[in-house]
Amino acid sequence: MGNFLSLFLQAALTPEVDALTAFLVAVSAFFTVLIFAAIFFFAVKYRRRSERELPEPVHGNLPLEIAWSVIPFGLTMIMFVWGADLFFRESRPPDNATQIYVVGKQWMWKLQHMDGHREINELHVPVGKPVKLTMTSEDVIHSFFVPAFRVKEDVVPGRYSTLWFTPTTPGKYHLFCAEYCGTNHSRMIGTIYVMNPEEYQTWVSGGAPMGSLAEEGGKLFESLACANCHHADGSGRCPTLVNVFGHQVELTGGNHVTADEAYIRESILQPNAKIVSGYQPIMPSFQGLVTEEGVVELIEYVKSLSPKPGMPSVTNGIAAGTVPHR
Amino acid sequence: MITAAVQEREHYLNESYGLKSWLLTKDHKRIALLYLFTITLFFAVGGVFATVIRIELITPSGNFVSSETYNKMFTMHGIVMIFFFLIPSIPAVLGNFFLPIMIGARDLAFPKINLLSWYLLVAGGLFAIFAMLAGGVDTGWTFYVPYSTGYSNTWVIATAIGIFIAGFSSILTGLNFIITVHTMRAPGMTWFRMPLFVWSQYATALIQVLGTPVLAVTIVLVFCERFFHIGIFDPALGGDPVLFQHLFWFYSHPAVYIMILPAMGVISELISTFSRKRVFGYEFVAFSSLAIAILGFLVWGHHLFVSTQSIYAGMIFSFLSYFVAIPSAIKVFNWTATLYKGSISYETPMLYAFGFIGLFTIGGLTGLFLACLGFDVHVTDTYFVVAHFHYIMVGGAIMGYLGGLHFWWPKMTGRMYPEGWAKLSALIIFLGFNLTFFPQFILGYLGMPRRYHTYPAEFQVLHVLSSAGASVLAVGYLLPFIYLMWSLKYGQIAGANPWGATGLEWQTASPPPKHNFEKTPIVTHEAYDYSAVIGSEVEVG
Amino acid sequence: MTQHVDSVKTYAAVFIALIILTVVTTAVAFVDLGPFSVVAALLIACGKMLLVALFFMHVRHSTRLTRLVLVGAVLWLGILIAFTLSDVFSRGWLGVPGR
Amino acid sequence: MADFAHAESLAVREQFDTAEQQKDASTLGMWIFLITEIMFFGGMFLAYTVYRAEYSYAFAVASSSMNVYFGAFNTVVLLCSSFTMVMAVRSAQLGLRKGTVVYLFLTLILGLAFLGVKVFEWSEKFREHHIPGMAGFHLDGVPPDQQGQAQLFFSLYFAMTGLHALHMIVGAGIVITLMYFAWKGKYTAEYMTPVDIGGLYWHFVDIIWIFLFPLLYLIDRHLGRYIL
Ligand code: HEA
Ligand code: HEA
Ligand code: HEC
Ligand code: CUA
Ligand SMILES: [Cu+2]
Repeated sequence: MGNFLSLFLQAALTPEVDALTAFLVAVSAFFTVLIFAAIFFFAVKYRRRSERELPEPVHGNLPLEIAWSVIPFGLTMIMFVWGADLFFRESRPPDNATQIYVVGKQWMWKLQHMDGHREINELHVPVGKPVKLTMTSEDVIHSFFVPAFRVKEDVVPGRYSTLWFTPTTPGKYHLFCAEYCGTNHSRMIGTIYVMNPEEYQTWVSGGAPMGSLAEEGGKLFESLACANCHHADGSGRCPTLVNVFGHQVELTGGNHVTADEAYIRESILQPNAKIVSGYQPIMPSFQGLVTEEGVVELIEYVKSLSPKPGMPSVTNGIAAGTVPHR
Repeated sequence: MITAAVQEREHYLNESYGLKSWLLTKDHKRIALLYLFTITLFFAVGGVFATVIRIELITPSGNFVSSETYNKMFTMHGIVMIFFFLIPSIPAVLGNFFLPIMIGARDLAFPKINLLSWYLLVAGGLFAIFAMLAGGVDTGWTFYVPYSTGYSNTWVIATAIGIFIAGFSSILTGLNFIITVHTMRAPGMTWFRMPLFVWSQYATALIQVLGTPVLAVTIVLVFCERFFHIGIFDPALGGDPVLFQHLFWFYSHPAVYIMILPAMGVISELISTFSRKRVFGYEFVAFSSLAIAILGFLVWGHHLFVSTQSIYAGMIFSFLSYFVAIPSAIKVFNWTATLYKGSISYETPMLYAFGFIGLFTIGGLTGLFLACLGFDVHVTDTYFVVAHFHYIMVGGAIMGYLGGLHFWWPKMTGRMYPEGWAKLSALIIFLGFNLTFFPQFILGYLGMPRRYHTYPAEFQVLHVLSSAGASVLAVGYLLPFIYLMWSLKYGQIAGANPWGATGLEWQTASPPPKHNFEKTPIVTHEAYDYSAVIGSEVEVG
Repeated sequence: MTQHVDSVKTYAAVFIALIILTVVTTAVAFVDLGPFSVVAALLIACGKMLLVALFFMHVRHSTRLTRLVLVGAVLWLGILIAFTLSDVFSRGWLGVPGR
Repeated sequence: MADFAHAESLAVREQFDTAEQQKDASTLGMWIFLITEIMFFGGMFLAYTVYRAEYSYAFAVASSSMNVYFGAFNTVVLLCSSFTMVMAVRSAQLGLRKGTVVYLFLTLILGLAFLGVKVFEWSEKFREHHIPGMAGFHLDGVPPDQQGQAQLFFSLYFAMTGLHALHMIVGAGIVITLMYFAWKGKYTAEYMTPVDIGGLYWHFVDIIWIFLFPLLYLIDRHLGRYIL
């Protein structure tokens, strides 16, 4: 059981999940013992002593019925509130989290750091810093699961999903794919390396094979000819992309959206889904022309054009109430 | 086969002979036996798949079968066990046989449709078996898109058709039961005189009728997408894979209550009979069945907590999941209270009932863990979930089924089963079961994902324990199979009411005549009135 | 056996109402009512459904049980749609993609 | 055994005591069956609702491309068939053999007419390349990156109308059977449950269409003015 002990206290939320577990186990143990004991006790005490025995019929007892409905219900409500609160925190990455992009495909994990480091089935992160993963899949549904951190989220084609954790202890941790994805599902595994800051620095300076994500994105922006239309000064028929990310965008029809990762992604792959007010829907779709990793780089490039990235917000592939109107 | 003493009386088994008299029968009792035969076969098939799974998982490196094979094994294990064994099990065998008798009817309302349901199950099963022999299917029993529609190159369509057809079998059984309970009750058999088994069958039937069609249409849509290559859930076109999950679980969560409610009904009968007491809080137990059936439809999203479902929807579904736990709790407490000051005897069915309560409690309580959002994120899609549902379905539902089978065996066959062997195998099953599945809770919490062919070495100890338990469990299941067959020929002849039970089924001969009763019974008192039975002669054994 | 035999006149009146509603709904579809065009279309469809069910399917004369069955069916369809939409429409409220 | 042989009516099967009980059982049975049908179509209505909410533009264009005249015509045809069906039931209630047969026949013809129009409409879709999954799929007025969403509309259109048509075909089979037995004089004013529940089924299939028509052909059609 090599890693058994190293399963505990590995990320900021780990002890919280474990505390909740302890509560759940305690409640369950109480009721299990109660019921086992009652059955055992009654079965022995009231065993049949003669074939003709006929016990008094009892019809029921309303106060009892109420008691054993209301007390368990109260307990479950504690479970609910506790669990929901924790879930909310599990769902909301802190604003200062380091961004990392994850692309799942049969059967490997591709991870991209902001500075251009790319890893496959491995992730190196420094201890103590919150990490936010923005994830998507190139084919079927996968699920990013790090048991030691108690986190998991499905990775779904056609949309972004989010996962975050703050590792608290340096070490090596399992990364599993937890959603069945075909033949080598059980081999779609990897390792998370949580490193001391110095170690991490050494690893980082080990050299990024390519430029940072934003730089790579800039190159793509040229090679895909985005730059032909989108001029920095907003001249021509296209909006400028400077100061777009994190800001409100007015759409044709009067709706507003906040430009977050999902919105930029949609703008590239389905440019006509939401049209910027005052412009014509002439932007071609780059679906099939750019990989998911390429999209990520473009997003980072667009982000880099907005010096102070605001809070990301709203929408997700098949998104909420923001239905386009015209 | 049948000795002279029994042969003198005409009953449903000897009233006509020959294959045709069985394959074309409209007698619900004979149809029940056809089902019994069929689902036993499917259980064995599903058990063989489980055996392969457990052998494979003894070692971490996946060296017994290939990944493709392993994936097909758990998929077909899940599909066979759920759609072709557990869903039909109690309703179609015990319900079919006893529901009409228990309400004093001569048959179900639509005997031909009843026979048709059996043929549909067989036809669906043949499709599924064809798919397995032709190469199997590897999508998991949940058929998640886009894997099932676009990526798997196994026999998805044939299997889906099989499940579709079996679904209609289930719908028709449910429909038949609902109508029968509404229109065929004997004079005096008011709703609140019905045995609790009938109540639970009725509740089950509601789920079958309301839920199964949604599964059917989901399968049709998957079929269209895969066969005609049109997109419905395909993300490349803008389709929503999570929509598929909603549709699938809208059926499949209530379906877990299709599997457990009938077992709960059986347990009510057993607990009452073997403690000779009216079920404590009869009305509460009866209504809790309906409550489970209804509330069970409001919680399906608890299977989607990490699926990218909105967290707000997740919270609603988590909240409602706790509501459905309360009626289950009510049942458990009332059964326990029934024992109080009873006259308890320990025949095999009662041992199964004890086993059921214990294991269902553990399985159900771990369901509460899973419904707890912050906790589920960690254990979803791990062995914790596997352990949860085996505790309920194997520890709960199958125990209920076996308990009921033993309980009614004398009525169905006219023969007693050998009590000693039966007790022994009940004990083996209980022990083997816990050894198999308890370690899986721990495995899951440690992070062992489900549907894994290979796994990190540190999980091996617990997996070996589990496999060891499974072999004990297999022996436990094999024994009843053998001694029940044996009893057909050598078992002691059973009287009309060997347990001193109160249901109408015990007032007619064993085995019952073709039309169940010599005369339509007139019901004058409520269910579980033991003074009527015990006061007079009790025929034991 | 109690049988209600409705008059031909009733049936004819219902039939004519149905045809009129069909014409109305088709016509309304060409008018720009904004979001209300959906509402109008569905309301008219529900009206037509009620006419068919109440008169042609004799729900008017049917037992309480039958009506319960019907209401139940509509309710269950409502559950299916409403709960699923509760997910679809609240995706993104948190502002974290995929949550 | 003797007291099970109820000579009350020839048509009472052995599991029932009275004809009344048998009629109740059959009618309730049909209603329950119709519930399952509602839930069956419900799954598709759900998919439609979700996608329409999400992709309202592509869906508006796609439903504007439907031929509303065929749709409306077919609606009227089905309503007529419902009327003839209810008249058939009424005739049966009154024990009018000929009336029953004639009205059933009219119902059948109308049903077949509906199917005929449907087949024509589908073949039109083929000509227009509005077939989802087909290589040349293209819907005018929808930008290239939303063609997929338009395909979703047509996938649902074909799934829904296809399954509806399948129900019509089953319905036609039922009507033919009823016609045959009515012709043979099997139904009387006392015993006409099969006609009754056959009618329920037919009307139900009509109701499904009553919803399909606005959903697939009408909603957002006014947008067509801006689009086409
Ligand atoms: C017969 C089958 C059956 C039954 C009855 C249940 C019953 C319950 N199930 Fe289970 N479940 C499954 C079969 C079943 N389940 C299956 C097959 C899966 C996995 C599917 C897959 O992904 O392949 C699953 C998965 C599953 C999940 C999803 C896990 C995941 O994938 O992440 C959840 C989450 O909420 C859940 C919850 C529950 C709850 C709350 C109940 C409740 O109904 C339980 C109620 C019972 C009790 C609570 C015990 C009795 C009460 C007492 C002893 C009194 C004390 C009570 C209190 C303190 C309240 N189940
Ligand atoms: C009713 C439902 C049911 C039943 C009874 C069982 C029974 C068993 N199950 Fe199963 N199981 C599921 C439903 C069920 N299971 C489902 C739904 C899944 C999820 C599938 C998925 O992920 O898609 C699953 C998955 C599943 C897994 C997880 C696989 C994975 O995720 O990788 C495992 C692993 O241990 C397992 C084990 C077992 C075992 C050991 C039994 C044992 O109880 C079986 C014991 C029985 C036998 C060993 C048969 C013995 C009898 C004979 C052999 C008779 C011989 C016959 C004749 C002589 C005629 N099951
Ligand atoms: C043919 C010209 C053209 C090309 C090439 C083009 N775009 Fe655009 N883009 C537009 C127009 C016009 C708009 C505004 C209308 C709209 O929203 O579709 C736009 C909008 C956008 C937006 C949303 C801007 C906002 O203010 O909300 C983003 C982001 C974007 N484009 C990114 C890209 C990227 C990245 C590329 C290259 C991969 C690219 N575009 C290529 C024409 C183009
Ligand atoms: Cu990727 Cu499982
Ligand atoms: Cu569930």
